[in-house]
Amino acid sequence: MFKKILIANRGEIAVRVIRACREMGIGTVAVYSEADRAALHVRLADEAYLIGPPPSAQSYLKVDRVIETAKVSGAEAIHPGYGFLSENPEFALRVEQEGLAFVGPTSQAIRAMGGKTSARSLATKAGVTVVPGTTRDLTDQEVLQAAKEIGLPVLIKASAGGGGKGMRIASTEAELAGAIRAARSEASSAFGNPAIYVERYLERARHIEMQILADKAGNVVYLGERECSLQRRHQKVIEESPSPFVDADLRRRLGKAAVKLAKAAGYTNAGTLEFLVDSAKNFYFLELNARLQVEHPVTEMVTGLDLVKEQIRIAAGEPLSVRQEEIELRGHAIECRIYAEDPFNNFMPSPGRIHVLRNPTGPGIRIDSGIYEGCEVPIFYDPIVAKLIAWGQDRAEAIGRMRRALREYAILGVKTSIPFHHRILDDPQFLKGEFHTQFLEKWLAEGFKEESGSLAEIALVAGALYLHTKKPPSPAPAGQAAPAESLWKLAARHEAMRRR
Amino acid sequence: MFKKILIANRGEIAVRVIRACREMGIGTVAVYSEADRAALHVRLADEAYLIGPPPSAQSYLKVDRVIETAKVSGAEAIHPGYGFLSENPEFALRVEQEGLAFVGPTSQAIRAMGGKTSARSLATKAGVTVVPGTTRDLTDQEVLQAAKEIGLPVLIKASAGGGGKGMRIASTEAELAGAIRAARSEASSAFGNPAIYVERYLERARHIEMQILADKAGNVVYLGERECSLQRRHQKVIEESPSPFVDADLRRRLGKAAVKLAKAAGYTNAGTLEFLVDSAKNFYFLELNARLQVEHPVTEMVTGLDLVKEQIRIAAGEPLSVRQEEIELRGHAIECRIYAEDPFNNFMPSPGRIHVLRNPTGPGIRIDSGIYEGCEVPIFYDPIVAKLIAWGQDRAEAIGRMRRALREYAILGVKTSIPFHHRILDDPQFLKGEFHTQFLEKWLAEGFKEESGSLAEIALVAGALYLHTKKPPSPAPAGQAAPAESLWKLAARHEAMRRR
Amino acid sequence: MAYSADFQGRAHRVAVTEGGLPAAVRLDESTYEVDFTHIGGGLFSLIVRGRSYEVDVVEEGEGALVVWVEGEPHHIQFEEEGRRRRRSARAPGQVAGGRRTIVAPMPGKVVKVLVSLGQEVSAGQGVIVVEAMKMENELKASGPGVVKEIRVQEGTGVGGGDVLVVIE
Amino acid sequence: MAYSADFQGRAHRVAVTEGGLPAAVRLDESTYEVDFTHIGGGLFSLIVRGRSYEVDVVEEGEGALVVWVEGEPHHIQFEEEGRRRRRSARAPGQVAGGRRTIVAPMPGKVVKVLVSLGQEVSAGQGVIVVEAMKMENELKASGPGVVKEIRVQEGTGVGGGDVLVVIE
Repeated sequence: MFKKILIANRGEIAVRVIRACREMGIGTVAVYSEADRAALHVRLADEAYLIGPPPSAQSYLKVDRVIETAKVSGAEAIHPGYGFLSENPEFALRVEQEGLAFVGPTSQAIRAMGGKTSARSLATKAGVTVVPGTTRDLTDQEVLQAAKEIGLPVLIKASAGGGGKGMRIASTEAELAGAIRAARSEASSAFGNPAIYVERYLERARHIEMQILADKAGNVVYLGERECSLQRRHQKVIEESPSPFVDADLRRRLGKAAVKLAKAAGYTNAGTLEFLVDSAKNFYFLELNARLQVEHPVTEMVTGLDLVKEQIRIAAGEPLSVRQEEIELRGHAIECRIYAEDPFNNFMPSPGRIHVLRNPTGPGIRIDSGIYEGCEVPIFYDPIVAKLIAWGQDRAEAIGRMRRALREYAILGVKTSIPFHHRILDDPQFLKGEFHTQFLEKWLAEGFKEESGSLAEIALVAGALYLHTKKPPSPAPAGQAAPAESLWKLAARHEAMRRR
Repeated sequence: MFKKILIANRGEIAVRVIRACREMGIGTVAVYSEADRAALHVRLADEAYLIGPPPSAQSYLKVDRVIETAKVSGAEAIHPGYGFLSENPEFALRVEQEGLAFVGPTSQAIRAMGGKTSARSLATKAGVTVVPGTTRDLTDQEVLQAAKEIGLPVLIKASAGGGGKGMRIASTEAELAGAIRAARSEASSAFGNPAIYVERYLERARHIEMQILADKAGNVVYLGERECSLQRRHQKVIEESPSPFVDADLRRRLGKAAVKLAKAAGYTNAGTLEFLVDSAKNFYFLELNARLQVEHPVTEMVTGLDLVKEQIRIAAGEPLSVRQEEIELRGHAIECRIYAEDPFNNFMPSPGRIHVLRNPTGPGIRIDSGIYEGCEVPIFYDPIVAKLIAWGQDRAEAIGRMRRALREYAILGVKTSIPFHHRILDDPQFLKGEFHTQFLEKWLAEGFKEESGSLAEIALVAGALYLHTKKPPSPAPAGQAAPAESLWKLAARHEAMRRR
Repeated sequence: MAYSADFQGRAHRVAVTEGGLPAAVRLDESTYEVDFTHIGGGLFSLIVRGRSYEVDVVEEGEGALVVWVEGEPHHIQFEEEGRRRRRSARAPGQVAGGRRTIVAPMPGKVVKVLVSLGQEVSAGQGVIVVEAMKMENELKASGPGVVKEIRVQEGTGVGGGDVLVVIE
Repeated sequence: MAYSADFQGRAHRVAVTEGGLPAAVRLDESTYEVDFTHIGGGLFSLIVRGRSYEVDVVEEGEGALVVWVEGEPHHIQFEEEGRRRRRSARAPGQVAGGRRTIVAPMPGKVVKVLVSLGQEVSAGQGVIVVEAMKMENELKASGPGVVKEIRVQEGTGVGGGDVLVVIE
């Protein structure tokens, strides 16, 4: 087993990997940008090295600096986390060439799964259904032709695309020409590549993904699905496992398809296959994420496995620790992603200093977090600051615990999505488990405002008392006192009264 | 189901019960003494009522005030937690008489199990082996006689005893007379009752207990054992489930005995039967704890059940949610009790204000805690301030996670047992799972000192830098600056440098 | 001490009639007896008629408080009674003597300026794109007008609250 | 700035030769280059030769620090060099000119006084019992002597550090 691993990432996922290493007795090497000197992953790691200025392009994305740091520190392996260099085949290749272990699939597997069209054709060859559409780049003429064959509505997608960019829906023939133009121009500006292809657009479908583990001996197992239909701007908001929509038969079919495709791709380590599932429980392969997913904890909570440790063992050449028949899902797990953004102001990013942080604790609650009270959330990186995960014997208990925990959770100083989660967890459709990928957008279209309800009186009363205590408390002698100070005086007076 | 429950307790267990109620949608009523106005359980409850001055005898033990508060607030049930009124049959009786539900066994069951000798005779009748000894109070002559029959060494115990008081070991006949005198005098001074009885003293035995649940329909299930041999002054320090010493056969035998005895006693709700187990895996019943145990979380982690919710459902007359064959233990859980006491100074209690609190989070970690940063740990109550629980797929992973979490855990302002736990978790005997009830005492006899090891250099360097930054940083202009302030200046300067 | 408090466009009168413990607060027509204690920072524990509340108070400007109760934020503008009315902190894009300002809602970097000096813009038209945390955010004009000032260029780093563009 | 530092009875010399960043500290014969930043309160993050450490510093008296590194406490008494030596905070029961004091190690209540004025006591003999957190703690004489003062009675509440009994 490795003696030391470098974690080429930051934030909650770097902390997550550091913890797994420490629990395995493996030394940890953190890398950090100038904006992250005081970041949690730097505080917790055994070693930490500065690799550049704040912008990712000059630090966390610098292949040479990362590899050089691994060699200097004597790390034997590199864990890329998610994002940044995690799905960059050139990086994986460099790591391999330098004689280090990459905690993830081979560079070939990453490349094979990287291009959307290449992944689609690989899936088709493996006999896994993909969303009806084309598997190569098309001319405008071919797009029009293909659209007719596939049937409207269609989705025109950038071949090099990602994150919802270079995507256009066309519901009528008339819309096709415009959609093609728009998609091409957005694609070329965003990815410097105007190549596009066409897919049938599935309405009211669910986004369901299957977690797999594959060792270097060719053993592949699936660990059950994750329900990821609750999205905003193609960004996942709440995930759960199992999916309230998936029965044992569908789970087995999804699992078998995932394993088949992974084997066809010669895939190793942890991976996730994303599917669209329609109301008739037909499923269509979308793409394979060749890395650890943000939402991996819900799978860990129901399977009992530690996916990061499994990743590391696989990278070290060990066989899988479990056989398929040994994997059983216990209970239900839900994850709420905590973004530093303002749900009351069109989800504007909200970087800044976190003045107050109170983490919920207690039964069934897990927090994977990259923040602490007093820390700075930089403007340079992803807005995910933490993940709140709740486990229960069934979905109802998991939801009950999540609501309880959300209420205990306080993050002040930056705006977060916590109030947004409060509302979703009260939504009757959510409670019934009846939703699809467009659900949140529709739901948000109705607008998201502050409650004006029963707590307003308390807020008004508390606000007045707060301001009042900032004044020299009458009848006490006058003279300006600093807020905090007089608050403490007040507390002290109260103390005195209580002691009587 | 109840609409509202009063929690007649404080600290971490009150918080634990409040959380269970909230997750079930049940309203919560906290009671508090004048020392606890700002306590966490008061902050988290839906309602809170002052019931008296700081000393327990004038607040948390005041039967009338508690019941009166339940009626005023409209609570339908009372959860006693552990300690305080939890095993007081008069209190349970009053609750019953007032038409409220007591979340625990009936007053008769509590009374039947209260007296040590009565519990022993009940067990004997039920055919459950007890530690060889007598089941009634004895004269000095009878003690001498009994000792001969039982065989030395013997333990002379106060019938009304508890907490290790009124207990004497006699290893030789010569020691008997003195041991009897000592036990009687200590018993009468401590409990106002000189009655004593004799038990065989089992050396190098393990303290293993079995958790049971019993509904009002007479269904009783056992939820597996807890290993509680690691004790200091008869106070549990670390508990785990399952026990590294217990195999499936012993578990089944312990479980059947526990169920048999519970049924014989007409016991309902959650309960724990304590056994001594010798190296030959013979077990002897000690006592039944007619309440929730401090260490219940380790059982929750491996069974997936929420014991407090089960308690509440049982009290509401619902049948058990599980049958015996449905109960399976998954993985391994360990609990470290965090006491406010100084391990470096003979475990002196250490009340006071908690200036710094950093809770560990992440996979497999649970904290049940009654404290927060800035809170006061009063001198009036039990020194348990929190419990750190770690779950893993096996004992090794659970230990790895516990060590990882202990290292992240920081409580400053009061002394705690955290450093003590660090050492135990490094002990080779502990890692092998080879220990017994005298293990810690022997271990401590060797003395417990601060490390003088490799970290000392860093401590010396850091201390000097800390003091240095309190001075006007040369060559900067002179003039005394408050520590905090200049520290922030320093931080700011550093910030500036990093931004470059 | 009495205040007029503006919450979601409705005006309330709040008067602290007793500052000791328990405190007495009159809100519009009803009176509240409040047992409260300071937990730390802006956090208070209130007990009102037996109900326990955790309340976090954050000051965003003079008299402008965000009061968090049970996880729900309440933006309230307090005015001490008798004092001359102050205008509450201006919201981005709010009209002030015919001027509309496009204000950066958060620190970030200007990636695109979509308008030019003197250009006519209509309500809702995209004016400037600011990037933060890997997300591009298009700031729109709250109403029609003519671009009078462009205070930043593409690539400029901006702070939260900075005025980027002025429209008249 | 240079200090003499007493840790577990051994004296060390620690000198901060460069206070900026990275800082330079000379400890006895070796020099450490330290990149450090203040996280908050008494918490610092240190990076020394690539190793990252979390360090909590708690002041217990002038120059008397408890330095926590990776969960392990280190009690260190610092003296600024050149300054007149101060006697470090006296430990309970320590001899001072023949006087032994029995000091309350924590706040609590006196439940029993086991000795009387003028009584002779031997080393290790129980002198007084103080209760806190439901536990009785018997405080013992650190050496032989005669009870000169008993400053408390049974039932008295005491604070941590209070002198309860004086033995000569």
